[in-house]
Amino acid sequence: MLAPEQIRREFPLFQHHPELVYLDNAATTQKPSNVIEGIRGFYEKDYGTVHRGLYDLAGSASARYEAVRQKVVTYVGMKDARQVVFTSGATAAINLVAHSYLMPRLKKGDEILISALEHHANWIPWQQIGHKTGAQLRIIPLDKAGNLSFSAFRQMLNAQTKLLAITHISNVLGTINPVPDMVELAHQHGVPVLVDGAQSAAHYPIHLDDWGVDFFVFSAHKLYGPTGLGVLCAKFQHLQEMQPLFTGGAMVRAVSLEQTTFAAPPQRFEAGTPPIAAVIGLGHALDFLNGIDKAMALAQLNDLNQYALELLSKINGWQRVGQPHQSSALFSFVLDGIHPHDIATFLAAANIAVRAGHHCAQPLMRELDLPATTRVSLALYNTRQDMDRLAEALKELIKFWS
Amino acid sequence: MLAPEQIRREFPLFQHHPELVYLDNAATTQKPSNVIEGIRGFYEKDYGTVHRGLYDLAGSASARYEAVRQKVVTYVGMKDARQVVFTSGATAAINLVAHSYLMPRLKKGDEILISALEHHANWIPWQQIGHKTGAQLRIIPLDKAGNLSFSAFRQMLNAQTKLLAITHISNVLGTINPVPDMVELAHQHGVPVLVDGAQSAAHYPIHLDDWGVDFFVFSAHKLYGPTGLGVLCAKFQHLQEMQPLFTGGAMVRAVSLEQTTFAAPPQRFEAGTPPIAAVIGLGHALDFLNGIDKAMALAQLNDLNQYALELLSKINGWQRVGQPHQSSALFSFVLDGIHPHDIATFLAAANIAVRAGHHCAQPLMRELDLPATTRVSLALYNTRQDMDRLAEALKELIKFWS
Amino acid sequence: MSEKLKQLYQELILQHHRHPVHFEKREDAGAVIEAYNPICGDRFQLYLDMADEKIARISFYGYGCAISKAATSVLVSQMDGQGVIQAAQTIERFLHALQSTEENPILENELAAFLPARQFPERMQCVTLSWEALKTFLAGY
Amino acid sequence: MSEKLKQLYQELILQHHRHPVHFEKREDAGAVIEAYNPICGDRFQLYLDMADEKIARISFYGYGCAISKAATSVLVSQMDGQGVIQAAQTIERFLHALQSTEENPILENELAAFLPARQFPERMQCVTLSWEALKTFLAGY
Ligand SMILES: Cc1ncc(COP(=O)(O)O)c(C=O)c1O
Ligand SMILES: Cc1ncc(COP(=O)(O)O)c(C=O)c1O
Repeated sequence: MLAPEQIRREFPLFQHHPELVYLDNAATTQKPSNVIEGIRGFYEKDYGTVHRGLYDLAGSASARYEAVRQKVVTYVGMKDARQVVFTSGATAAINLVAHSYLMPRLKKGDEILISALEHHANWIPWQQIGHKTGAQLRIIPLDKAGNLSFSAFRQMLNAQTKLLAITHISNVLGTINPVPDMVELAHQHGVPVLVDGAQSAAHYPIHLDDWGVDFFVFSAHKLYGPTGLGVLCAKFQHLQEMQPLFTGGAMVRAVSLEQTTFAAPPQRFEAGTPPIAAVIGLGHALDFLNGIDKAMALAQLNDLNQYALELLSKINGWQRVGQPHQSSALFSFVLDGIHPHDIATFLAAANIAVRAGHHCAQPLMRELDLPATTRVSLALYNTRQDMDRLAEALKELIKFWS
Repeated sequence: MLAPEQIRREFPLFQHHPELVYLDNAATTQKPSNVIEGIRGFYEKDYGTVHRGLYDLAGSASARYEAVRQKVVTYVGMKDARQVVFTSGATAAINLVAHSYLMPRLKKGDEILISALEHHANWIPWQQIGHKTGAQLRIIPLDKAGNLSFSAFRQMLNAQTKLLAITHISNVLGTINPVPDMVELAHQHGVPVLVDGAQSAAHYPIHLDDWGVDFFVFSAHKLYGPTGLGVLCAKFQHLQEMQPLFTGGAMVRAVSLEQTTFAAPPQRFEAGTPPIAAVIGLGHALDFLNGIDKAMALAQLNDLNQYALELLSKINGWQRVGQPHQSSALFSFVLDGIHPHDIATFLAAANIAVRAGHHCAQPLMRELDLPATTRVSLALYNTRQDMDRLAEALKELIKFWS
Repeated sequence: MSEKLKQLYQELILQHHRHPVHFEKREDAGAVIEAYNPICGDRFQLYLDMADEKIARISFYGYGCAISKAATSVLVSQMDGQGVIQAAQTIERFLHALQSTEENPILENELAAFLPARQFPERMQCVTLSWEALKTFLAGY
Repeated sequence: MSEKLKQLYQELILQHHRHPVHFEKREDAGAVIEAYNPICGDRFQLYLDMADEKIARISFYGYGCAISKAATSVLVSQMDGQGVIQAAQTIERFLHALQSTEENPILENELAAFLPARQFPERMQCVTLSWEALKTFLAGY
């Protein structure tokens, strides 16, 4: 297994910013050079459109594009490449499921079950289709430590529940939800499950077929890949039953004045020219991840997270927000009497990038009764030195502030 | 003004494929090195997320991102950067207008006016919202030569007409529609106008404010820019009246269990992490275009197109499809007794990339009573030599075939 | 003209394209199968009479490129009079050979003529269009 | 700690942050203005009594970072007792100075203390939050 210092060397950004401590990986990760060079090489040597060309560039671009679909299927533990739909982001993928799968199935009195941990992307779309159909959003509550209450979850499942939409990992507290157990219980009640994998897809083992997950979404840019691309993985049967949300070129069988017959999934959901270069880039990001021993990488990340927590908890006035049983390498904290924005600005001046704010999870922040937190989220290129720098900077800040 | 041979040198693809004659520019254009290097440089040196970070990378990424919005506004002849919404493509932009602007305004018996020239992207979305609301799609017919019938257009405008959605330039026949006149007439009837600028944005003067266009869409990848990015330019008032289609992070003011208050346009329509690198790339593509004298470039393109038409019309059995009064540097043709796919395969073997098929315009093909055509579409890097190669290859094909 | 291309458009294929076998519309056919490729617009109708577990009569009509037309013509000429099982086997053998990377899989001459299409992945669907349609029909028969 | 940062968090600002002026909720205020930044969650209420075209009384309450709190505190201390027109002019002058690139635009000391925020574009909205809210209110008054 590579040490973080070696992995860091594969990321050109750190050559240009050698002093940077980048701890906003839950927002977006930096890109390894194989991804950046892969995109460049594609534009320089191989660029063409997909699906519709009889010349070599178009043919080979199509083949590369479809090969990435295959890579994704393997990566998430599914079997059939037709189960993978490329979208413009995790947010778009959730919206697609909300509009095309769930909305036509909803009626007044139905319930959509989500959790108090959800990111706005996995909250607002359900709320909005609820408004349109009269269905109600129900929220699985948290315990003090930031874990979902499994017993509440069990009680909330009922005959009106039409979908469980749950994040795999909280982007604020780091909580890892017990997805396989939740899917099992939901399925016992005949409830399909959407899992928001935005925070898990990069470093956690994903076994969608084994778990029986109905829908899984993630974003390439949080997985060392390019911006502008998300992925929806779904049971094929669901995709077959869904009508497209966006219509246009490349997703039809036949078009007449009155009628359009749509192509089979996944093409049906990829209207227009797709983000071809981003898909190619995602392929390279998966190569990068597949080149790493994931179990060891995860152990390393967890170690580093533990190291940081121990270091920081020694600082007077420092407090972690939540204390989930299972946590990813991501945590929020508060400092007595210092606003997260002031913390972030101080850290930024020390060349340490963290996130301060509500992290697109206003309902959770209200639940925690905090207007904002400061968040630290790790990636494979973070080092112990990064954590030492963070701790030192926080101490200096407290000294200045008091 | 640069000669095409010089412009060609700015496109790395032609260094790797010096013999390639690329004539599928209406599908997608190749990328100049400033775009490719701009994207690479962004990922290597400046990558960060937008809108939500207090550290330098996020701050400067946001500033760059917003600066491109400003560049677009200037490019299309509008004034206010808030009128520019980034989407995942021209197709997505049209769908957004269909769902968020028009659908809530439609009732049974209303009419949506489009033309027989439209690409599926500017056909199916209107048809689909028609199905949902009981509104009817009405089609402005063509004359034999492939021009829209202005008199039919005039007659079809009526009190039921709720939108005119019209392509600026046909991606099959090259027809340039008289957009300013059509907007004027439509507005006299109180009908707002969407213009599909996918084929015009790269090379044609665009003066949206002067023309009074309500909505204008285009794709970055047909404008020497990256894939995965489209633009919607609209009157601000329309945007203000529109509800978002996709919801999620970065587009809200406040979220509670029951309610979400959305941010002002354009943020309201940019849910989730946007295609940041593609937006940066579009900025470079606009720099590339702004570095060229557009009037001269267009004259050169038209010259080259004329040269090709004269050359090809001398070939026995060659026939252009349509003969529009005003035409862009794009044409379709047929060859007696040889199917467009066989033509395209022959040309591909001679390293000439053209498009064969229905060009995502099945209704138009039915109107023309042709199952398919072969299409040639030019860009700034095409040369007279390219046209000579095309003519020679077609002659050779005919010789072989007969 | 490249060798690769000459292989694709070899004489046998051009012959079938110019003079397709059983190229006729039939109003009274027992079954009509549509082979349609929405991506390119090629569209053929296959007209069949089935009798005694056999393809008693088959013809076709429609529009497509030289490759798809020739492939349909060869299909029709091969299938005429064949038993359902035998027909399905021939189709399977052909589709399988097209997917193999073997240089010279054993095939009737008329079928082998399409092997060079393996060098043109974008044209493969032209070759298989009508074959796949008939395969689906026979599987449901 | 960098000079730039020391400029931003200068003593005057930290003082206002720690001991804000007129920091009190008022149930009986003539007008309550909300200054809310959805991006960061900072939220202040400004409580006003208007009389004779004047801001007769003003106080504030709420939650925000040191910069936004200090900026609101300075706003309140500057506005107390001012005429509507004069108040609007002060706000305009302040917002204008924040946008200018002039090194030392003429400003009261308390206002000038925020000029270093120009080096922190992401924090600019913290400075202007309450000022913009009051500006909007006065414009509609
Ligand atoms: C006229 C026209 N409109 C719309 C589109 C759709 O553009 P995109 O596929 O980039 O969304 C195209 C491109 O194929 C086009 O030519
Ligand atoms: C848990 C979670 N879900 C969804 C998203 C949305 O991802 P994107 O902005 O890439 O669409 C994010 C990222 O911010 C996230 O952390």
